Amino acid sequence: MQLDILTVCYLIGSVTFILGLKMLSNPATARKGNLIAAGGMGIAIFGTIFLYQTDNGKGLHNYVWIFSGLIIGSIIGTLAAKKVKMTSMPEMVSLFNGMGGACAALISAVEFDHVYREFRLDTNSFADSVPFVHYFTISAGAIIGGISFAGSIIAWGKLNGRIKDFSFNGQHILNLLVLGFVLSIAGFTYWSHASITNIWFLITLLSAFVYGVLFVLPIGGADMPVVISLLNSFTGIAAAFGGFLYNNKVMLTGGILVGAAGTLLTMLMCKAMNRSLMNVLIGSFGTKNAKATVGKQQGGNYKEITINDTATCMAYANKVMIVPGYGLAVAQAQHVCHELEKILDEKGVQVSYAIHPVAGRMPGHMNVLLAEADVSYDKLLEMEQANDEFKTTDVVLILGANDVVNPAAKSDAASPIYGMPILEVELAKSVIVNKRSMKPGYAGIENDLFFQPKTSMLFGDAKKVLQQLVSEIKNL
Amino acid sequence: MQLDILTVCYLIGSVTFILGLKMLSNPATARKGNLIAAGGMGIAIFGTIFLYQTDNGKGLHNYVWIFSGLIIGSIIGTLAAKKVKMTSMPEMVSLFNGMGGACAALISAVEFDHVYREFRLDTNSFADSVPFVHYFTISAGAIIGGISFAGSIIAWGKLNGRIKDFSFNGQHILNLLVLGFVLSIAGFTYWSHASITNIWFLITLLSAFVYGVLFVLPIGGADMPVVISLLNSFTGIAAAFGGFLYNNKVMLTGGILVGAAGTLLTMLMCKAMNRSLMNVLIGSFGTKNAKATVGKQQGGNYKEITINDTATCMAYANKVMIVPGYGLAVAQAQHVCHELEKILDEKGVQVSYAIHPVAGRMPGHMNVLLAEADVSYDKLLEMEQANDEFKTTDVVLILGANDVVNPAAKSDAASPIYGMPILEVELAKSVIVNKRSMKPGYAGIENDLFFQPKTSMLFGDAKKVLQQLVSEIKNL
Amino acid sequence: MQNFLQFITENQQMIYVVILMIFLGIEVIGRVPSVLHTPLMSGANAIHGVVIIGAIIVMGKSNDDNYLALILGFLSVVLGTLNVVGGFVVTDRMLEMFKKKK
Amino acid sequence: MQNFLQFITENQQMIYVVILMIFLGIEVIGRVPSVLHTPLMSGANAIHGVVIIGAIIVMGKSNDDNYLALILGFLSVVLGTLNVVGGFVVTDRMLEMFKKKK
Ligand SMILES: NC(=O)c1ccc[n+]([C@@H]2O[C@H](COP(=O)([O-])OP(=O)(O)OC[C@H]3O[C@@H](n4cnc5c(N)ncnc54)[C@H](OP(=O)(O)O)[C@@H]3O)[C@@H](O)[C@H]2O)c1
Ligand SMILES: NC(=O)c1ccc[n+]([C@@H]2O[C@H](COP(=O)([O-])OP(=O)(O)OC[C@H]3O[C@@H](n4cnc5c(N)ncnc54)[C@H](OP(=O)(O)O)[C@@H]3O)[C@@H](O)[C@H]2O)c1
Repeated sequence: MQLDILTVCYLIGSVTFILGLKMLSNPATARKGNLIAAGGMGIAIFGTIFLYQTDNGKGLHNYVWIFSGLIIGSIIGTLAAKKVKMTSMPEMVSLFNGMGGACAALISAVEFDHVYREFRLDTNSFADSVPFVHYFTISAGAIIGGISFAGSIIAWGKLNGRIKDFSFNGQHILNLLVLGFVLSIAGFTYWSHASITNIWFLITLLSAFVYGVLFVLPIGGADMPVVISLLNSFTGIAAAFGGFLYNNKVMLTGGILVGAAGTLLTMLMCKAMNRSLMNVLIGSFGTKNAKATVGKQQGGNYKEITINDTATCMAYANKVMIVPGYGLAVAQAQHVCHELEKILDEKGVQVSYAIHPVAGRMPGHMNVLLAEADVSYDKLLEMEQANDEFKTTDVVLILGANDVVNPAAKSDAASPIYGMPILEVELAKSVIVNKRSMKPGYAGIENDLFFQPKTSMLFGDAKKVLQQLVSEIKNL
Repeated sequence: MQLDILTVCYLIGSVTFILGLKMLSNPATARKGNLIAAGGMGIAIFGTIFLYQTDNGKGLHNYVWIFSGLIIGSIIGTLAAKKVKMTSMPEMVSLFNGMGGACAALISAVEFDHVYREFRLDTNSFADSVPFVHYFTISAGAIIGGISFAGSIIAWGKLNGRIKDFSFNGQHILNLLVLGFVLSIAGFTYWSHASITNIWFLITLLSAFVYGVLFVLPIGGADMPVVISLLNSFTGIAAAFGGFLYNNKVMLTGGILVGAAGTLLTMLMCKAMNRSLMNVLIGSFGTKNAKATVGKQQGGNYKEITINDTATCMAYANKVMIVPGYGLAVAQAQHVCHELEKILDEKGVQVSYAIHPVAGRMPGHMNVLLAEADVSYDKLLEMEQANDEFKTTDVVLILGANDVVNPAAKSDAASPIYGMPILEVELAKSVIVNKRSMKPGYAGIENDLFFQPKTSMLFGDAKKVLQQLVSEIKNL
Repeated sequence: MQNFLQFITENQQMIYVVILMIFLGIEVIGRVPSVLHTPLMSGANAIHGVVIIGAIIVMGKSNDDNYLALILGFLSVVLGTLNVVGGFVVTDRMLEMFKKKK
Repeated sequence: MQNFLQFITENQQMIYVVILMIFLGIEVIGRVPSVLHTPLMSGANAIHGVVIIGAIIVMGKSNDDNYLALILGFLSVVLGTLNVVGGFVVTDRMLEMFKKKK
C-alpha cells in the first residue's frame, strides 16, 4: 500500500517534469512551469522519505541525518540563489550543476562500497560475482557525474574570472588519451582481483575528475554557457543511471528528460550563434581565428564624434534606439544607461532598446541586465520588432555591441557569422557606436558598419561615456 | 532468442511510428515519414508471423489462412487506394478506418469466445473466475472498435451522398441513453450468470454499432472530415486495448500514439475552421443556424456582370488571381479552370491561385484538386503569400468560394467565423464572384463582399461558366 | 482504492509507456500546417492498423476445429490488412500531390 | 549478442520508457525562443537534481556503524538539495525578470 502510493508520487513527479519543461520553453508559461516541476520534485522527495521501503519491507532510517542534510542544503541553496547578481546567473547554474554531478558520483561511490564490502574477500574478480549491468551502472554514474562535477567547477571559475583560458598544442589529443584511460581503468576494475577493486575505483573516479577539468579548460570563457548546458545534460544522464541502479522511475525519467532536452538545448544555443557544437568544443574561433582575422584589417576610414556632438545629436532627435551589447555588460553600465533613457524621455525624445537574443555572453543576457536596472518592459524590442523600427529611427546608439550589428552576417557568405540574424541598424538615419577601440568582438571579425558614412565612433568605456553623456545632455 | 528478436522488431516498429508521425506533420518530410512508418509496420507484422510464440513456447500455425488474409487484404487495399479519386480521399480514409475498428472488435469477440468457452459451465458469474481487468480490456476493445466501425461506415455514406443528414429533436438525449445502455449491459455481463454471457456480449457489441450510427447521423455531412479524425483516434484507442490484451508493446504504443495524436488533430481541424469540437458534434451550425441566418438578409444591392464583360476584363488585366472554393470542387471544374489559366497565360496575363487552407470540405482540398488538374505548384499561393499579392492584383476571380473570403471574419465579432484568417480579396482592384445564387456557404452566413462596389456577381454553375469564359476569351 | 493503487504499481511500466506516448502523440503533431491535416489523418489511420498484429495472433493461435475463431480471425486479418495497406498507399498518393513548394 | 538481446527483452519496458523520454525531451523544448535559453537550462538543471532521491535512499539504508556511507550519503544529500532548491529558486528569479511582454 505504502509502496503503491510512492509509485503514484513518482508518476506525478515524472509528469510534472515533462509539463514543467514544456512550459519552461514558452515565455508566457515559463515561470509557472518551473513551479510545477518544483512541486513534483517536492512530492517525489517527501514520498521517498516517508514511503520508501527496502526489499525486505523496512522503511528508511537515519532521519536526523537526512533532514539536517535537506535543511542545510535548502538554506544555503536559497540564500545563494537569492543573493547572486543577475549577470552571474550562469556561474550559479554551473555551480548547482556541479553539485548534482557530485551527488550522482557520491551515490555511485557508496553503492560501489556496498558491493566491495560483500565481495572483497572473494579470491576472484568482480566479473565472477557481480552482474555486469550492475557494475556498469555504478561506474557510469560515477564517471559521468565526476566529469560533470569537475567540468562545472572549472566553468564556474572561468566565468567569474578566477581561471584563465588555457590551451596548448595537442591538448585535444591529451584529452582523448585521458578519456581512454578512464574507460580502460573502469573496465579493468571489473576483471581485476576483487580485494583491490576499491583502489581501482578510486583511480577511475579521480581520473574522471581530471578529464572533466581538461575537457573544459581549453574552451573559450565566453563559450561557457554552452558548456554548462552540455554538462547539464551529462548530469541528467548520471541521474538516470542512478535511476537504473535503484530501479527508480522518477530518477530515470527525470534524468533522461534532462539528458535529452539538455543536449538539444546545447545545439540550439550553438545554432543561435550560428556555430556548431564541435566548433565550440574545439574552440576554433574566439581564440585562434580571432588573432588571425584581426590582421587583415580592411583599413577603411572611420569618423569619430565627440561626447558634446553626440549629446546634441541625441537630444534633438525624435526617435532614438539603444543597442546594448556585451561591452555594456562588462562595463556594468546598465544603470547609467537607464538614466540616459530617462533624461532623453524628459526632453521628449522617444527612446527604446533593440535586444538581440544572443547579445552578450548568455542567451537573454540583455533582458536580465536591463531588467535589473528597472528599464520598463515595453521599451525592450525584440529583434524582429526592432528591425521594423529602424527605418523611422533618427539615431541608433550602439553600446558595446559588435557582432550582433555586423552586416557581414547578411552579405558575406565567407564570414563565420554568416546566416546569424542581426539588428539592421544601417536602416536608421545615423549610427553612433560606443566601444573602447577598433578591436573586434566575440567572433573576432572586422565590422564594416564602423566604416560606413552614416556611422560615427565614440570611443571609451561604456560607463564613463554614458556618465559624461548624461551630464552633457543635462547642461544643454 | 526468437522472442528477443521479436521484441526488437516491436521496438523498431514503435520508434518508426513516432518518427513517421513526426515527419508527416512537416510538408518537407511527410512522404518519407509515411514510408518509414510503413516500413516499421512491415517489420512488426512479419516479425509477429515468424517469431511469435505462445506462453507454452509454440509458434503460430494456420499460416495458409494468415497469408491468404494478408494477400487478399493487400490486393483490395492497394487497388482501392490507387483507384479512388483524389477528392474522394476522406471517404476512403473513413472506410479504412472502419476496417481497423471492425478488426479490433473482432479480435475482442474471439478473445471473449475463448473466455466464454472456458467458463460457460461455471454456475457463477464471470466476476468469480475472470479478472476484471481482463474482461474490461476485452469489452472496451469491442465497444470502441464497434463504435468506430459503425460510425465510419455512416461517415463514408454521408460523404459519397448515399446517406442524408438526419436529425430530430431530442437526438442528443437519445444518443446519451444508448451510450448508457451499452455501458450498463457491458457491466452487467460481467456479473451475470456465466452460461449466458455470450448473448449479453453480442447485445453489447450490437448496441455499440447502433450508438456509432446514431452518433454520426445528426452531424452535418460537411463536417465529416472532423468526425473521421475523431473516429480515427477511437480506433487507435481500440488498438491500444488490443495491445493490453496481448501485452503487445507495438500495438499498445501505436494505438496510444494515434489515439493522442488523432484527438489533437481533431481539435486542430476544428480550430482551423474557428469552431469548437462540441459545436461540430452537436452540429449547431451548418444545419439549423444556416436556415435561421439566411432569413435576415441585409438586402444590399449587388451588381451582376456578363460572361462577355468578364472575359474582356480578365484578358486585358496584368495580374489575375483565382480563388477556388467548395463550389469549384462540387462542379468538378478544376480541369476547365486550368484551361482558363493557360489561355490567360498565353495572352500574357499573370495568373495564380490563392489557396485558403480550409477552402472546400477537407483540409488541403484545393491543393489536391488543382494538383489533379496538373496546375503547376508555383502557381499555388498560400494564404499569407496571396494576401501580400492582392494589393497589386487587377482582377480576383472567385470560383465557388464564400466563407473563406468573407470580411466578417475580420470585422464582425458577432459572426460565427470571426477570427478565422481569410483571403483579403478586397485589396485587389476588382473582384468577380462566381456562384449559382446569393445563398450562403458552409457557415450559413451573409457575405458583405458581394455588396461592395468593386464586386460583380457572375451567376451560374462553375464548370459551365468557366467553359463559356474560355471560349469567349479565345474569341477575343 | 487499494486495488486500484496496487494495479498501478503492478503495471507501472505500462502506465509510464502509455502516459509518455500520449504526451508524444500530442507534441509530435503540434505544429502541423492545416493543408497537411488530411494526409496526417490518413497516415495516423494507417498506423492504428497495427491492430492487425492482434488479428494475426488470434488467427495463428486458434485451434483447427474452432471454426468461429478461424472465420472471425480470418475476417479480422483481411480487414486489418485493408486498413494498413490501403492506409499507407492512400496517404502516399495524397502526399504525392502536395510535393514540395517553390 | 544473445545476451544483449535477452537484456533487451528483460528490460523492454525500461527501454521503452527511456526511448520515449528521449523523444519527449527533444520534442518538448524544440520551439524555445533564444532569450529563454538560460532559464530553460537552469530549470532543466534543477530537474536533474532528482538525483537527490538516490542520495536519500543511500542515506536512509546505510547502517549506523558504516561511517563512510553515512558521511558520503550526508554529503550527497546536501549537494543534491543545493542542486534542487538552488536550481528552482534561481530559475524563478531569472524568470521574474522576463515577465510578459506587451
Ligand atoms: N548570448 C549568448 O548566449 C552568447 C554566448 C556565447 C557567445 N555569444 C556571442 O557573443 C557575441 C555577442 O555580440 P555582442 O555584439 O553583444 O558582443 P561582441 O560582438 O562580443 O562585441 C562586444 C564589443 O564590446 C566592446 N567592449 C568591451 N568592453 C567594453 C567596455 N567596457 N565599454 C565599451 N565597449 C566595450 C568590445 O570592443 P572594444 O574591445 O573595442 O571595446 C567589443 O567589440 C555574438 O558573437 C554571440 O554569438 C553569445
Ligand atoms: N477544409 C476543411 O477542412 C473544412 C471541413 C469542413 C468544413 N469547412 C468549412 O467549409 C467552408 C469552406 O469555404 P469555401 O469558401 O470553400 O466554401 P463555402 O463557404 O461553403 O461556399 C461555397 C460556395 O460555393 C457555391 N457553389 C456551390 N456549388 C456550386 C457550383 N456548382 N458552381 C458554383 N458555385 C457553387 C455556393 O453558393 P451557391 O449555392 O449560391 O452556388 C457556396 O456559397 C468554411 O466555412 C470551412 O470552415 C472546411
